[in-house]
Amino acid sequence: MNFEPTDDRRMLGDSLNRYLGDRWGFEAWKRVAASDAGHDPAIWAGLVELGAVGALFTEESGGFAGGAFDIHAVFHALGRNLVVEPFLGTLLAGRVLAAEGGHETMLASMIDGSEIVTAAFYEPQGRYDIADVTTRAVRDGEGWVLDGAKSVVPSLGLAGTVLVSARIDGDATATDGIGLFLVPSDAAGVEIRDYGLIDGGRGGDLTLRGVRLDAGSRVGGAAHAAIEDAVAAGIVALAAEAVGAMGFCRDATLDYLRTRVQFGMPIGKFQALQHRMATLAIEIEQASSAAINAAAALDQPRHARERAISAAKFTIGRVGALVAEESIHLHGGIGMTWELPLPHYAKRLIMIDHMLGDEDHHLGRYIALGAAA
Amino acid sequence: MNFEPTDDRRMLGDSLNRYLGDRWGFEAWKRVAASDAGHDPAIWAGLVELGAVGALFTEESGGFAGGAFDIHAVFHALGRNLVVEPFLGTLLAGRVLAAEGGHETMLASMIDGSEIVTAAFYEPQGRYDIADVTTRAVRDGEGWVLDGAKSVVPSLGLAGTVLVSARIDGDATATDGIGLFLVPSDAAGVEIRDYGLIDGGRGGDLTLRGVRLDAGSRVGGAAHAAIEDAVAAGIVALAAEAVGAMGFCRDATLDYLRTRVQFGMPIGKFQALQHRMATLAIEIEQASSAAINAAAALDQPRHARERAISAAKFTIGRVGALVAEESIHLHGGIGMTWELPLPHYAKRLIMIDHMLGDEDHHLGRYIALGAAA
Amino acid sequence: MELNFTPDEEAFRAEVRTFLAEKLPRHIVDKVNSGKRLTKQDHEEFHAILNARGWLASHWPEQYGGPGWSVVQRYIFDYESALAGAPRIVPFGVSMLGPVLIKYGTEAQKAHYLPRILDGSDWWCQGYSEPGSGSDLASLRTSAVRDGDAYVVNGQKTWTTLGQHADMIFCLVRTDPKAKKQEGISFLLIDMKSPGIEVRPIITLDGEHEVNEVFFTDVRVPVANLVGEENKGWTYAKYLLTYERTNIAGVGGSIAALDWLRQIAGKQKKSGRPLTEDPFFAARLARIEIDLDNMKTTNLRVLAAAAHGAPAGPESSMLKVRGTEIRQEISSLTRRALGPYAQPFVSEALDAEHNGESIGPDYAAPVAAEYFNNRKLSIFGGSNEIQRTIIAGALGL
Amino acid sequence: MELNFTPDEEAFRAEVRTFLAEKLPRHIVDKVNSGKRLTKQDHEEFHAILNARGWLASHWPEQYGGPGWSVVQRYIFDYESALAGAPRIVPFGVSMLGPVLIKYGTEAQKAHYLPRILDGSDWWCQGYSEPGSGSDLASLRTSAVRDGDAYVVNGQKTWTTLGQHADMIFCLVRTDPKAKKQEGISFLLIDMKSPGIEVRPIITLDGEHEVNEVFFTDVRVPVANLVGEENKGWTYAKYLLTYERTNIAGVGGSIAALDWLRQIAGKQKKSGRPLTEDPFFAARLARIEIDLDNMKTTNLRVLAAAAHGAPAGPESSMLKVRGTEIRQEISSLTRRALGPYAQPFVSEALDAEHNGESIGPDYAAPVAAEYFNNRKLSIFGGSNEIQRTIIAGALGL
Repeated sequence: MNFEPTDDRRMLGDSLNRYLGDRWGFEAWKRVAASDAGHDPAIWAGLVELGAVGALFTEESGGFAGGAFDIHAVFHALGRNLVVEPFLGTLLAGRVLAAEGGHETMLASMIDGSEIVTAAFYEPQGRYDIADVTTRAVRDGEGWVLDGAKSVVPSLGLAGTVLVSARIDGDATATDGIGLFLVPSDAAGVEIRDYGLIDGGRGGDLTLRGVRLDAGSRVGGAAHAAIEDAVAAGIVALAAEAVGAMGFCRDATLDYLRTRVQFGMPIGKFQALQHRMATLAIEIEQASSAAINAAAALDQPRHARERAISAAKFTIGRVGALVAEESIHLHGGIGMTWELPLPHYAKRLIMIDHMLGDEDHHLGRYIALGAAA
Repeated sequence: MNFEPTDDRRMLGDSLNRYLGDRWGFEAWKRVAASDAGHDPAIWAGLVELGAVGALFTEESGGFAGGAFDIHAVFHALGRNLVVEPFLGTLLAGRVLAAEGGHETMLASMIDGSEIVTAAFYEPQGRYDIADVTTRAVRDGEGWVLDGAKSVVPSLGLAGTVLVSARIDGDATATDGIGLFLVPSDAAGVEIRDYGLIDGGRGGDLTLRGVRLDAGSRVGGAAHAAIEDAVAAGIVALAAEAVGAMGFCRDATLDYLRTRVQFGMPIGKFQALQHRMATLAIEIEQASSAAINAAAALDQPRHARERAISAAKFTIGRVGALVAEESIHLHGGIGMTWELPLPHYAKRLIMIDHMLGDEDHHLGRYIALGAAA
Repeated sequence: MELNFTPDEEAFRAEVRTFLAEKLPRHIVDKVNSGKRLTKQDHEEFHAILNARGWLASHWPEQYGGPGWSVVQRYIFDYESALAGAPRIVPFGVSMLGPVLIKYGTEAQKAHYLPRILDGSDWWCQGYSEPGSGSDLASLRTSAVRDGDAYVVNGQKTWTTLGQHADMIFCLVRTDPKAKKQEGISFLLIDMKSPGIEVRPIITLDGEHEVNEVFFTDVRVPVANLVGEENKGWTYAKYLLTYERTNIAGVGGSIAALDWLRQIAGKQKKSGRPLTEDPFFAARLARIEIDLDNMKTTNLRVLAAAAHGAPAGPESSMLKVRGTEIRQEISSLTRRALGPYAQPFVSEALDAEHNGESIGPDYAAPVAAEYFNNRKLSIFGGSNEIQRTIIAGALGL
Repeated sequence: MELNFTPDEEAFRAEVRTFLAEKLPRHIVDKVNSGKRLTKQDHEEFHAILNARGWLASHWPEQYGGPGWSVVQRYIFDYESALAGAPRIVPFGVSMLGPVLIKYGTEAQKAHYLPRILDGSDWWCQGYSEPGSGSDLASLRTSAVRDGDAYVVNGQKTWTTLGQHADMIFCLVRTDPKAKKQEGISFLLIDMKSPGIEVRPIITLDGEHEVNEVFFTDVRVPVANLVGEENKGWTYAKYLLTYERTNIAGVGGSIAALDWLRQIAGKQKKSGRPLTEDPFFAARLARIEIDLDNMKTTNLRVLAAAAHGAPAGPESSMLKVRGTEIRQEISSLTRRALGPYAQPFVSEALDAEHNGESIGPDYAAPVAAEYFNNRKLSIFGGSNEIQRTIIAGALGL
């Protein structure tokens, strides 16, 4: 039993944190968050150079690590530093491509940073359900024609290619009958609506109208399991990112409590605030454990994996909201201002709950998985 | 708009509180709670004398008040003074008898205290569902034969007669097909298992094996609505009782916080405890409002009434647990001891949640009623 | 016990409803109900409509232009206004300064300022908080030094809500730096056009400009603009903070917000069914609905006691704490209800003139921003910790 | 990162399981698993079994009879014992006094008392708390005055758990009434059969007799029974309170309690279906199960850091707070699960010899009483407020 990261992972995390500490920061965040691209090519290139993308994938897929705790290490650093680059979409799409095989060229371009690929698994009517797919893929000779809409796709505007789930067969919410397709963002019939997100990142809505794809665009076969696996990895990532952000919020709030003076003493001397802060610290440790449990379960058989994944996302959602709300509140008015990094971390924590299934979604899923055991 | 009780109700409440202050108290509670009867005939007689039973019923039923806020006033005093006498069963049974009419003699005996009647609406498999009735009533010439079991009937051992719900027709959980019957506790085939309750009161399990009743034993016709109405009145009563008990817990805890010295000052000067106590005070006001809302709704049409009733019982359950747990905790070790009244009030508050439907039961019911609106 | 309003009160309620239905401009209601930004003109238009009816200053004595309402009538008016989608009345002149001037102002101050509050000539803002004095208001440091017939003011105020629109600011300033902290404070009325005043926007976490910093550099303020006595300003400040709390629980606003939430949750789908049918979401919704119903009665109980002359206790603090908690929870559930579509944020979409197609459902645009903005509710107006301390004090702790 | 135990640790776990399966008496397991009362003999029997195997004093150095286990092995042993339905080892001699004597006792004290703890000759109890000193332990007032070769002790101790069975008590007493409050305290070992000692039961809210008051009237205690130096007792007391915290979170016990809850909830019916299928109850159960799973990992992280030599931080306070909260919540859910049958209470039904038919389901009898009894968890052992203050201190507040 050893909860210390391996030397490789520690070095990776350290180098990312050092690089981001030097080249990224709150001023950069404000600049990038306000920009139309919502992305800083130089930072992206720098992180790619340091292996932040390569670490997400195994050697046989063209990366150099790819374990759950590698993903954890990368996203923890991203969370701690409030990075808004297109890592999540890269992980979701790349994970599927790596698992299905045969996409070495695209993966290599993703890992060397020259190509951005994202994943569109969710639809407007489907909320957080990956099986609720009404986008249709219909055979067209050797190829396919896709029609439908995908909602809030991460980093959509940056992506040259989008991995899209579409229904080939079956009822609207059946787990069977879903296929995955690589859709070039400049294909005829593809409409991309790119927009800013309230946490400073970018997302987009994707509309597909009679988009013709060749036979090679289909990735793998029955896709539900592959999507579920990618989402599991995505949740390992978001959980680690959230824990990184929570650590920032805790430290920033402690700093404020130690230095802000009211009624003649630092407000951190007031017992009511001390006890709330103690509760927050306990909850953050619990969230950290949940993120570790999820990472440890990623290579387990499906049932154990998905239980731990849903438990972690539920925990991150619950604790994330608490940390966000308490850190703002304990800062008082200053915690409400754009000029402080803290509230932007808080927004990110809240928005992580709106990605890949929220607290209630995963609590229900955890229960359903338990009943099915 | 006027939240002051009427003069009559204030006088009733005052006289009950004064009487109980003089003749009842913690030493009496300990004596009665430890006794096999779980009942003090002298106190019961005294309360009857003061009109505590008569106030629960209208003049036409032989009482002198009978409004929801009369029930509220009586039970608030009972709660404040931790009275364990057979009021709830009396209210539940008497309310049905009064509504159905034709039971003036029995009601008169109940109101003058000479006869104790209780109500058996719940069954072991049925949890808190009044429609889950598997006790059978089968026609036998002009009369009936009853077979079945009833769970945790309040004050069963004291009652000469029990108002029992039994299924005449329909599926096990249908609202239709339920009848009500007056069962003498000494009838052949009636088995009564009388036991103490953890809060100091008494209850019992009732088993009916081929109990033959004459035609006159049936009360009214289709019984579900009558039972629901009686339970609604019972919840108005329990909510008021709970608010009375909460008031005691608040005052006792405040006294303790003001006088217990640790680290050189009264522990009520510690801000963390101050803020928890403030939260408790707010919640008690909310619970008090919920109890008032329930009373105000008792004469409303069914849908509005039942929504307010379930909202109140949910609130009382939620706040009751908080008040019980926090008052014990804020007292520290001494709050765990038999020799202090406080923990017995706390036990009563918790047990009120186990009567006539708990927090979850009523939250679900409130939602279902909303959806049906 | 009588929970219903009297026939007279019901008649009044009907009158208010009719008035709102007839006079409240549709374009303002639409903005309020869809979470769009209100302009200065919107506020001024609404104030003028109320003033024309004599209903703007609902708690002023009749001799100064108040309508002579009871606390219950004031509650009914606030409640019905919120339900009808009226904006909240900008409180600084009408609700805050007005009562202070009426009680402590000179005849000249009353004669000059009160009519100008009513007719909108002066938009007032509040100069209480400073960067170093939040919850500990009395530690303020902005100084006013007497120089002939003027005070010379130097210092900085912050969290000045809508100060960017203001003509006048009422300020707490330190006139005696040697006195104990509550005792050297005075209450000054300052023209925002005075030389030496600079207003700088504070952008909040949602990107909005609602609050400001106000800097004072050698600002000369006529001595005639002192309210009451020099060094007694703390008394007036406390009076202001506790005077008008009829609507502190914001029940009407929360009911309107809950209605909106219920509509949204009814339209959102989970597994093909309305989100309101999901047991977890339904439970969240029911819990807050029940808590709000309880608070509505708690609020009425406090009002009824006040109407019967009961002395003020810690009740307004209780209503403030629970009222803001409820409102924050409603905001939080509205955000949750949106699912993935809580993420997109296009600031321009909050302008009424914006014609762009909505991203996701048409009700989505303001929801997340409003959730974040409402985090202020537990901080401002006396933080909920300050309120809990007040409650504990009233409980004898 | 390696969350699994090493092969050696897994082998050890198997050894513990085999031992428990073979040696833990069925009649004791049945009592533990059904919430029945344990007698003094039950405790003594279990201690003797552990001692025979050399596993009783799991954290003592080998030279004094400890097994030489790592912190991880100790955790595994505690965890597996709880899952197997073993009683908790009565901690006063083995876990509390033992380490103090080993570190601070004289050779004579060690030679005399340590073997007697192991073989059960002495049942120890703890004399720390007094009626006036709960969380503020150092304010204790029981006095010990030197008189020749003895101390004369006068005063009162309280919350003395299982003191009714005890042969010996270790006490904190005040030997220098003039010193600052932590500085005049000494640590004495007192024979419970000494003249002048009176033990009075304290009955708890559930009607149980588990704790006691102990009165001292001119009790003569040989000077040889002083541990360490006079007036240095606070140092030893603190050592005792922080020494053995491997199992402070009680993960194994909570897992066993949760299993029991899950079984009960699976048997209870709501609308004809198992209660586990009710969405609200299922949500309560899932929330606590997830929180416990998280805490299990938090606990292991703390242990792993300790095993790697990390200095002790506020972690044991965190584990105490959350561990007791979780255990209390499990008790609360078990009570809720019973529905109406949480109400009946027949004290005799908790005796193993009781032959009466159960009231309601056969698992119902101890549930509500245990829920109420477990309210103590957040009070005793350093209240959760004391722990939060410690955590805040460690966070630099």
